[in-house]
Amino acid sequence: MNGSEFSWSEFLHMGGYATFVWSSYGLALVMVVFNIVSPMIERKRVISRVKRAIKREANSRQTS
Amino acid sequence: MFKKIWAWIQKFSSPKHFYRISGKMIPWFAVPAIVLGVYALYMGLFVAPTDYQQGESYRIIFIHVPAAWMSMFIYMVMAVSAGIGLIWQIKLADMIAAASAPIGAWFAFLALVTGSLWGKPMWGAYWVWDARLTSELILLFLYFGYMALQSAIEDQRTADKASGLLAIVGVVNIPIIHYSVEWWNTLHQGATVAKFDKPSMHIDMLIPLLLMAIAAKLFYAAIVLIRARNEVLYRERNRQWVKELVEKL
Amino acid sequence: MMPESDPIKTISLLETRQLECVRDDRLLFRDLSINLSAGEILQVEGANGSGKTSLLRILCGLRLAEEGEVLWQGEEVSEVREDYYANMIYIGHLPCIKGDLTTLENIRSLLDTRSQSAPIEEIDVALTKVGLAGFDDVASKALSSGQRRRILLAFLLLSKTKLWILDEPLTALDVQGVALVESMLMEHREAGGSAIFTTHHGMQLPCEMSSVTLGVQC
Amino acid sequence: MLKAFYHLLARDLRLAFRSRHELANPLIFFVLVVTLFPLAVSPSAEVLRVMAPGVIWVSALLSVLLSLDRLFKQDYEDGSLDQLMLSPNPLVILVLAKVCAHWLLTGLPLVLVAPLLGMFMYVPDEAVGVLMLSLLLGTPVLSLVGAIGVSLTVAVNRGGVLLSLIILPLYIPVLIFGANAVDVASDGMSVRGQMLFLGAVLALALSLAPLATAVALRITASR
Repeated sequence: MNGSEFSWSEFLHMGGYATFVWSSYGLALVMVVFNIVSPMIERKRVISRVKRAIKREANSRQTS
Repeated sequence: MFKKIWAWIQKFSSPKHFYRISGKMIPWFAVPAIVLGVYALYMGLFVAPTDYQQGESYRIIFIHVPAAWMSMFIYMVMAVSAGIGLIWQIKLADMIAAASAPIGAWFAFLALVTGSLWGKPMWGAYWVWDARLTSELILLFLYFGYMALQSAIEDQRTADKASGLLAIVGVVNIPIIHYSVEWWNTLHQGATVAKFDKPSMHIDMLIPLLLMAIAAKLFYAAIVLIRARNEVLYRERNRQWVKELVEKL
Repeated sequence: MMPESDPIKTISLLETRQLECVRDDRLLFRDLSINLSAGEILQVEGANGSGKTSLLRILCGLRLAEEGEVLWQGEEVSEVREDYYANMIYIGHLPCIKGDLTTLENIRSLLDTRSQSAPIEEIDVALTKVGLAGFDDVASKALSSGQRRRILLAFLLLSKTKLWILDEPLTALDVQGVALVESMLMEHREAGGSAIFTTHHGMQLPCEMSSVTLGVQC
Repeated sequence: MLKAFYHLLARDLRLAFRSRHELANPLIFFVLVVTLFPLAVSPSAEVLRVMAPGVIWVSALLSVLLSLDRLFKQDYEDGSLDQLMLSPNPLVILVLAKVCAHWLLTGLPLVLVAPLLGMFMYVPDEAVGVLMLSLLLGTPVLSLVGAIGVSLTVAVNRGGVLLSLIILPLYIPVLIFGANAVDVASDGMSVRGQMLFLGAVLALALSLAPLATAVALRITASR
């Protein structure tokens, strides 16, 4: 960048704004991950719920 | 002709059909979203030059602005699909609306936090009553209202319709709210620094910004499909096809 | 257009086709077809929670059925709402009575919402008939729940509509009250009116009465 | 149709006057909240004068919000709402009558008591007229928009907080322009623009909100 060689520490330093820039990007990452993971967990929950309902139904059919 | 289209719409919008199709569609959104997102990150963090006024802190723009755009965009999608659900009684549209709300709220939240993180070095304070931040905050409240109403009503069908109507009322109000907040802000000038209005934005800054915005839209598309599929499974849990499908999983 | 095959029995007053009702994702009934003609009285039977109230609310157009349609004189209810509501009266199990208003004011305001009015003599006659003579200027909060139901019965008489839809009309009524409802139904029928009502008591009218029982087929 | 409007309006007013003690509650609340500010902040005239428009307008907003319940709650609970919906008259007209009654019982008293509060908060005399006018144009909007919210939440148990959550964001434009008009008038400037805006919002609310409320009521009844 700027013609000079690239340095990781300078990059991470973000010209003194590291806290603000990286916490913004960090939060964005957290948000993205959460939005991917939470519907997946939700899916598992829904499926297990439906499965239990099916089992309940089968049981009640056997007893009656 | 019209009847044919209608029949086709009804067929496609049947939850069962949607579930089958959407499963195949998700990767088509998810993969480009990841690729574009990573590329935009690279462009934004490594290629885009340093801003001569704001230094490196301006790089928050690549998160903040797409998030703010998305929060607006998702509200529109939500209101339109809620309207379709309300008028034509298409269940799928209601599900899309319900699935959109949390994602939109997350984007609004992200835009607010990154806005304030950007504000600190620029204004010296985490929060300034800037017109856009204020509008964003109100938008977040609108999302909260929608979600609260949706979850407060027991009967699913009523909940969909009621919150759908609220979303439509919200959409009618958003321009008025937006206009009055802008107007209010110009009256109390002084605190604001025009930070977004860059008439001559460097092309190397603009490209990652737009790429990120597209990536965010694709990301939303993928997530909303996943969420809508969950809604389908849950709401149709008493139907035979869901039972058969679940047994195989 | 269907040819009118039966000259006596023309279009039925109220008709439902393949109604399906789901509440809290429980199927209450499906494929329910009712055909009510003028002068017919229909009793809807069924256990608690079998969907009697839901059915009546669907018939009124207050609730939307999952599937199926409700026709008033051969036309979709939502299309002829004004005409339908002018000729139909629904009395649910809620009292619809304002405690702060007197009996007379309550009746007047109920009639007003239907854009109807009645001369005072006629109201007096109706009140006498339902056993509320002399109560016309008493605030309704001072009345017993049975007496409040009787206000509604007076309203029913004064509305002079063709179709009565009554949800549990016997609630809170004493023996005379039950007899009163029965005689009102009989007179209404003789005058060519129709009625649909729910009850879990199983009312016996000394006349022909059709009935529908909910909650058996599923 | 006009008759139906008039009869329902008359019924609601009569009912309200039968329980007079409740009638005054929003008004007392309004005055009470405004009174809290000098106690909480400072009794000095300069401070209060700056805050006055905002404080009075926010209190008016909250007072209307608290009174919204009475718009449909009772009718819903005793079944009268069903009868209204089964009326051969257009529901929109009946909704309008109810909102009108609500405004006459809550909004109008707020407008009338505003000069007193202006005095409490050291609003300059020349701005008191504007304060009243802004409330006169703004409070009907609060009732109209509030009606949508109540009709959506009336069937919800403990819907009070929910109602404020969904309605308050929609009140923001009225708040901004109403409070600002008073502010500007205190400085002796023209408030034509603000009044035009409030008037336009009122016209919009008057034409759309009853429709939305009617739809919302049908949704609520369909549960």
